[in-house]
Amino acid sequence: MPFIPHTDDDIRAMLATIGVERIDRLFDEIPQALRCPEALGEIPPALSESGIGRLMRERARADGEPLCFIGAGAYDHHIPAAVWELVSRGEFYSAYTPYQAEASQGTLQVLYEFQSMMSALTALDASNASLYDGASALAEAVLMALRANRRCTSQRVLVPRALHPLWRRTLATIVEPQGVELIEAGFDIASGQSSVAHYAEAAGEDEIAAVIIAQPNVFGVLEPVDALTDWARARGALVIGAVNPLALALLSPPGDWGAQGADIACGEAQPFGMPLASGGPYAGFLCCRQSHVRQLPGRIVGRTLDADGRVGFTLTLQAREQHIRRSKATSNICTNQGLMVTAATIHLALLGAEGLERVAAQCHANTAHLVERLAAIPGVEPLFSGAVFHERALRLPLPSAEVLESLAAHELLGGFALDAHYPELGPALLVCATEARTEEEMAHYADLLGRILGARLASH
Amino acid sequence: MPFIPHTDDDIRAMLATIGVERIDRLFDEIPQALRCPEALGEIPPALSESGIGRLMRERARADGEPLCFIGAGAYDHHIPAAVWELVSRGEFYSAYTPYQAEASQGTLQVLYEFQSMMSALTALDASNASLYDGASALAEAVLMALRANRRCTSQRVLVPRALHPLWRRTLATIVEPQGVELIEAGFDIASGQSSVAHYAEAAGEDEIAAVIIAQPNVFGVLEPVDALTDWARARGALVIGAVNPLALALLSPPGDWGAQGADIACGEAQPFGMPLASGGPYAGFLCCRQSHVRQLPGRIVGRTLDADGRVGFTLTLQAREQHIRRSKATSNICTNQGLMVTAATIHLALLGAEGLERVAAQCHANTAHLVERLAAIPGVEPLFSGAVFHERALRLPLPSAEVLESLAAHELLGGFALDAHYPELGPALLVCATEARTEEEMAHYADLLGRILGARLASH
Amino acid sequence: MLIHDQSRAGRRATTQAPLNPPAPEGIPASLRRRQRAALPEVSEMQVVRHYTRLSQKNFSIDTHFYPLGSCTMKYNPRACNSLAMLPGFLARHPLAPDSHGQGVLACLHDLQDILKAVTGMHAVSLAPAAGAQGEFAGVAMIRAYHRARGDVARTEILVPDAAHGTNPASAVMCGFVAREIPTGPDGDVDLEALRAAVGPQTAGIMLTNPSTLGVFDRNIEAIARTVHEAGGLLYYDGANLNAILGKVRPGDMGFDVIHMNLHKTFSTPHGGGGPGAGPVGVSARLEPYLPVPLVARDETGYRWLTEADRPDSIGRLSAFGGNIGILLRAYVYARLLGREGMGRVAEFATLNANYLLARLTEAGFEAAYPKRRASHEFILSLRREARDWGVTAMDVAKRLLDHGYHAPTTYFPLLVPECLLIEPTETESKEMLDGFVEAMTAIRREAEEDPERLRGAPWTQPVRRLDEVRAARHLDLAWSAQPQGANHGES
Amino acid sequence: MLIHDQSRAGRRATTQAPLNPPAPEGIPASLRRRQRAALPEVSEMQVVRHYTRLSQKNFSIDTHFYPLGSCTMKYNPRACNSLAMLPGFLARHPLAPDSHGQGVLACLHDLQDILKAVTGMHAVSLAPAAGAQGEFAGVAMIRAYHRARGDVARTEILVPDAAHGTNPASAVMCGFVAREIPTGPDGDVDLEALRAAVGPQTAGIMLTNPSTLGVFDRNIEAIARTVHEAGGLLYYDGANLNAILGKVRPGDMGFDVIHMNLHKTFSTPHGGGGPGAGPVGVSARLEPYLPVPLVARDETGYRWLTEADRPDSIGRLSAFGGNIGILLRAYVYARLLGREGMGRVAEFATLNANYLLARLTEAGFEAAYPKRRASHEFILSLRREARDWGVTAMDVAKRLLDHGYHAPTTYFPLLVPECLLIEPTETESKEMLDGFVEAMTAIRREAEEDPERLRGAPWTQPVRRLDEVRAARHLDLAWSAQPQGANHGES
Ligand SMILES: Cc1ncc(COP(=O)(O)O)c(C=O)c1O
Ligand SMILES: Cc1ncc(COP(=O)(O)O)c(C=O)c1O
Repeated sequence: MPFIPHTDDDIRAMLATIGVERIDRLFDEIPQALRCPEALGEIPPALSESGIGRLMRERARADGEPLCFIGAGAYDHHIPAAVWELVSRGEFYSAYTPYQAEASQGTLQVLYEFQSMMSALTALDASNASLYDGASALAEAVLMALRANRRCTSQRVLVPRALHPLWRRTLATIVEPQGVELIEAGFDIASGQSSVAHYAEAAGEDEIAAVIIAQPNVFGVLEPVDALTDWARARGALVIGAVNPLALALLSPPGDWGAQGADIACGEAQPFGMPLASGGPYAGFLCCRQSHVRQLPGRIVGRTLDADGRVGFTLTLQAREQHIRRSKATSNICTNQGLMVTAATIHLALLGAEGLERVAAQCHANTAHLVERLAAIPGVEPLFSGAVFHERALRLPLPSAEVLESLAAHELLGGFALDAHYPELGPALLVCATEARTEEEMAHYADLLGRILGARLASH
Repeated sequence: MPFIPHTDDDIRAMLATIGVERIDRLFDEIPQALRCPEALGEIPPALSESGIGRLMRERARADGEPLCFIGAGAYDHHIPAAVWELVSRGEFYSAYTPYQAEASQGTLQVLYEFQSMMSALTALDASNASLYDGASALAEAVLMALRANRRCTSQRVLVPRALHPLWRRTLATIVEPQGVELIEAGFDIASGQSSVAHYAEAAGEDEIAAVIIAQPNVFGVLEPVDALTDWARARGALVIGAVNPLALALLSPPGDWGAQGADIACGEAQPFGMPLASGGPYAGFLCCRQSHVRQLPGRIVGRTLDADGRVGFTLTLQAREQHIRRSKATSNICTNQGLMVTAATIHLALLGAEGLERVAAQCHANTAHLVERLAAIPGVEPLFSGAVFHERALRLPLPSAEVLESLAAHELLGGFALDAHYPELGPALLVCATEARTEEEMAHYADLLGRILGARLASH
Repeated sequence: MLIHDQSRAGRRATTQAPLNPPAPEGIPASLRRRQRAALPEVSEMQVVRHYTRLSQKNFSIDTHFYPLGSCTMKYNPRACNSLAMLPGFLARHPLAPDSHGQGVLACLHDLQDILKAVTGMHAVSLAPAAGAQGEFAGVAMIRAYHRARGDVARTEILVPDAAHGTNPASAVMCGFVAREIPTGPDGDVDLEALRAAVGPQTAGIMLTNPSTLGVFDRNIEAIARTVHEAGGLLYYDGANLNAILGKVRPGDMGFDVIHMNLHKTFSTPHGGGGPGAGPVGVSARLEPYLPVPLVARDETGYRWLTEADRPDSIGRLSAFGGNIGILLRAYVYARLLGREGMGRVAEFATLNANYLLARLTEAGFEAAYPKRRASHEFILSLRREARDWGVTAMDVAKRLLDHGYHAPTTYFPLLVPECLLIEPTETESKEMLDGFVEAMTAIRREAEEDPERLRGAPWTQPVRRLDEVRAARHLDLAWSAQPQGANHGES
Repeated sequence: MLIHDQSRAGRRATTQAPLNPPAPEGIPASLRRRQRAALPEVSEMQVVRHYTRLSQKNFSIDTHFYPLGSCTMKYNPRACNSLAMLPGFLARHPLAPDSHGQGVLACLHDLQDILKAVTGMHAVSLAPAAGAQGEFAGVAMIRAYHRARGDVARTEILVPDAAHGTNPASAVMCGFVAREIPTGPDGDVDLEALRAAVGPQTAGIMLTNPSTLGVFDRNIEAIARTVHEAGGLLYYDGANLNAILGKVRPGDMGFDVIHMNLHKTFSTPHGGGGPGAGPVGVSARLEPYLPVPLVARDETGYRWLTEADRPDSIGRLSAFGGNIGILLRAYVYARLLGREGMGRVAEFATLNANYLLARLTEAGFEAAYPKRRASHEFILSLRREARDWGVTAMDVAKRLLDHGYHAPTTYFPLLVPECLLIEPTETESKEMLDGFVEAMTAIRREAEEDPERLRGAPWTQPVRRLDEVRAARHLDLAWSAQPQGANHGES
């Protein structure tokens, strides 16, 4: 019996103690009519570990090892070997939520360190211990902002159209049932940037509760965060920065935006030690100023003292959470992404601010280099003039889906098809070359794309 | 500076404490004439972890993933996932030899458990904590037997020709400098078995100090261990069993051979949780009766008590070892294969005797099945009539090197070319299908071999 | 000591970043960061040592018995981890085309089928990242269903008072009012109260069965009838599915929607708080509303279905497909158990729970529902010990740590005073349970003879009992570069 | 508790073996095992818990400062482990053709080249599985060289008394007599004694430089000349190569043969005792005798050279190619260090050693060779503490464990009384060294004030001081099914 340690003697002795003859009798409170008629025939019979290993290896191989130039919210960065060797330790991997603080100081201290690191990166006072992913963290940020902006009676939130389309969809799913109104602010088709004018136009005259600023936006373009922040604050709105945390190694952090800084920062921590893994598990982060901390959803760890005056760590402000406050909680979140945050913490400890800077700078340089090479191909050119971090949109002479398919047939993933989400742009491709891409790989991409476009255009 | 934590401030402070101005001054006792003229220019510049990762992944891929039917001393068995997740824990992986017993109870207890398991499997009283590999363990077994057989003045040792040829070479390298005389005993060309007659013929009238019995022998054939043991003991020789430890799940253990049992058992522990890994690291094991324990080379762990009467573990009988006895030690061995033995111990704990039996039985069945399929190909037939464990020799219609090369071109490793080592056998191939081979894989082998031989023979 | 406290200016784990990146000149100075973030500057070995040693300060299922009721701390097979971490799976970009994901999609599709089979539901979406997100999705589907029928007056979700806190919180996140239904004296839902509560405003009920009281609600058919007749739908909180796996199926009990905590029943790791996975299953009438993405199969292979294929979907719950890595672990686990193994989970989880209940009752502890079978878990109330000796459930919990056992869940469900919710799971041996009974017995004796010892517990952990009030009053949520003196961030 | 003590008849980790193997009918009954081996019968979770918790009872470099002289306990980069464990490397059968091993062979060939470069030797074989096997191979080559020249009267190998025990033991394994050479008062080899000892019977000398006394022998050129002039060869025990990496090369010092402990200088893990790797390097005249296999490169790629290619080889030291997995780890480490990093190893190992020596001397400890530079390690003698306060080097060593530091090497080399051989390595930080000095200072104070506390140490480990005499007298080397009572296997 896989994973069940009972011997026949054990079973006999245990049944005798309980006072029943057969295990099946223990289910006698379940109405007979409801009982499963037979074994679950649709489920295949058990495999040995060796058998499932063979199957999984085959399937992992089936996914191939294409060369990846897609970014768009998930990035192929180097992950130090130490990260997952440590994260996989049973004591981290198989521990529960640290409800018994004294027996969970390892996990709790890691979370406190994570909070500290995210606070430092965003230049905000407090961080929670993770949410599901970046997109759902943004939704929680919006709900939080609505609660925190007590002076404001509206439920209107400005969302830049240049925010990742999948994030906008997630946001809508999660916040609209509570009546939140999401208002789209456009972007400049030449620069790819949002501007105060776009935000102002979208806002109109009505009261605005919160404003989202994406830095960088989905086109990789850097937004005028200071101006946007100042404008939003002047309008009485709370400012939510949706940021790539790696970019913060180089870019002004939300806490420093404009004259007073943003109120809330959120984003996807995947660039910090999390493998691409088809999209998850990743981890959403959420940081805020001290004044909003009681509206922060999710678990929070605090430093305190024990009965002997020694420093220790514990979950705190639990009265915000569902297990205490139930229907009045700041969120329904319970299980979060603890293990991924452990990875992020170790990743950040290994790299430090200077290491992150080097990674970010190399990403920036690689993408610039890639774009230069690709733009040398006839018919390919940068779509926007705005400065970027490590992604850039390109105009193509053919629909991007078609181009991507041809590239994929050569085991190269060429980028994210923007035209599917922004038809107004025409054939547009978002490319990304992280620090993990080499000169040869970029040259290979340019070479392949040149040949494919040449052949396609000739045959058109 | 990779792996060096010193800051500039640290360096300054440390040099001041020492009282020198530059680090280089610390090397001033080295004659100037000998100092390296410049940096080691032949060595490539440093890579980042990401850079070396890329290189190693490329190279690992270059080795391919051929389908493996080679055995011949290294076997492709399933390794439970738990084994290396545990073995890789830093506390096992990065610990030193347990010289400070109190701070090494983890390692010491693992070694004691390993000794216990190997004793149980071989049915002998004692085991050491590993030697380098099976072949060198056999050499140590021979040297040990010569020391232990005090009544005997000869240095003559009988070695079956049916013992693995690479083991025989290793044995010769290690024992011949000390004047040991290795005498080859033949085998029956029909059954593939050694017999008392072969041993007796090789021995002649002279005194024999020790006798090696391989179970199974290199042809996979099972030897008449009882008769050989009884004969050797009657001749005053010590009996050394060179055994595949997995086979002992099914086969009579050395301690039970003949009327009195063998004196020493040795072999390769690779089948217990060690990946093929191009040949190492593996682990040699060496077990013996209690009476020979003071001649046993290598580390040995004993159970004892601490100052409070609690049970604990420590290295023992260290007076046998080089760090105490120096030139009079039982061997020069110091560093052994501790981590591999940790893997073996966990592997054995997971499988238990019944699990090993199931693995061994499936290997036996798979090889029988494979041989049946291959022997259905015209020109292919079993070479020997003797019963086998999980390897069998086949006669081929073409030189095996040629056949193997054709198979390898189809990403299939067909077996071990016996004819290279036993020209007397004609074209002969040793095949092995462990429990990890599937029905489809065996069918594929038969199909491929049939096609290759068909084509080759047609063109000859 | 925090990793920050080991920081020294200029120290680096050099090999971890590109060695000589060019300066990022394309980025305007006005957008550049002015001051480096105060992250630790440490060596690689310091990091390895620090987190290795921190890990050793945790209890975990790999080191300790962890009878945490409702949380299902059972053995997490290591194969689930190593096979989900195969390089081919880890390297796949979420936006890679389906052509380059047939392996992972095959696993997810198989998993959808397995979950349908064990729950008796019509269709499954794997998108929710955890139980609570599954609840959100489930209630959102109930909302979408009623809306699609123009039935917009249904503003209430009924929730028994024994329910997990996520249930009412999820209902509220979906824009409903959560209305509490009391529990009867024997642990089943109070049917009369339920009948009185249902009405045209009832959108549905969220039910856990077996409930978090550790009993199977015997009136489940009546409950289902009552709610359905009032036009409401039934939501099954499947956190406790392990109790009934292969024995009875929520679909057969009449539930319209269910979420499953794969990090419980399907033994994926808890990771110190997550990640989990909370797939949702639905009856046929709710299928159009399932959250995307879903995995479909046709002649050409497997593919993701998105909003474009599913116009009525409640939408997307995260940017990509949810916690895929966790789903892969659950899939491996399900295949290792196989058809035969599913039912055994329920059988031995239930055997262990009833055995432990019998022995602890024998040892003098009071069962909250002594006349009931335990499901996979059960509740003790320590109100007598509290009254007679002045020790609390918390004291007993902390003292258990000293005995090398993780504490059961305390003070949940809220309706039983001084309660311990105990779930041994099927993977623990009889010897382990016996050891736990011995520890509980010793602690009970100590409660009488030396209650101070309990009130001061734990004594053997890295820290003594922590001051939670102080933690909340003097918030210290992040290290800061300014030394804060002995009082660590009094605010 | 042993894993055996958790065994219960019939318990299984079922998934780990084939589920339904056919009976092995082809095997004659007479050869079959009659009674199952008494291996433990346990569940998978029991195994995971048992070995996880056992691991926690170890000191290790990942958890503790481990200044074990001559053993070089420095940080083992985790990338070396994960990259050596790539599936393509692990799955390769040792007898697979070279065509299916170009990846691993390329790494090994590169490593041969790197080791040639750092040692200044002419050729390298990676075959030896550890230092001692490298010594065996080296001395066997010396033997083969003399024999090939018909010079068979050379029966002695000279070994300084400070040498590691493996040196004389290896000489004897090769059929030589090991003759000891004394050390002079300043730690260098006694040149007069050496001159007196060499002669026509001298096959060679085995030398460690810097020696295990932690000093670089300043007379190395004279030693080389003396031995060479007598017709002997020079063997370099490269266990301490880290001390001189990139600073001076054994080949340039005149050595004919060298072994290297990759598990020291090249930071492969010690694994609780092994595996290691002990490649040998030789001058041109010894090249023909190198142990096989070796990796060669030609137009068609990389290939293994075996006895067939190398008829004069001393032969094969193990069945296959040695500890390949360890060689791969060393290779990764070497590439991470690169050209620039090699010299830094020696520099910072030496800086740390001299700093620690300076501070400990300041703290009142006696250096064995106070007038010498420390190399990467150094020796303290506690003879004054032993004389004045009756505490031994062993007591200090055990007490250090209580302070959270692994003990230095004790009682080696044998010629310094009550010695501690201390090697901090380059990967430890100044703070860590300062912490160690503090602990040593506290212990020294305690030695004076409360020597009993030292003699009873350790106090905080899983066990108190173990009775080694009892272990040797009442041998208990294996668990046995027969219960042995409280005295555990008195014999
Ligand atoms: C009964 C019950 N329902 C719901 C949940 C919420 O699940 P999750 O923590 O995965 O969000 C839990 C888990 O804690 C639970 O025990
Ligand atoms: C100086 C010296 N020589 C030789 C050896 C032997 O090396 P190994 O343990 O790898 O056999 C050692 C290692 O302990 C050593 O320190």
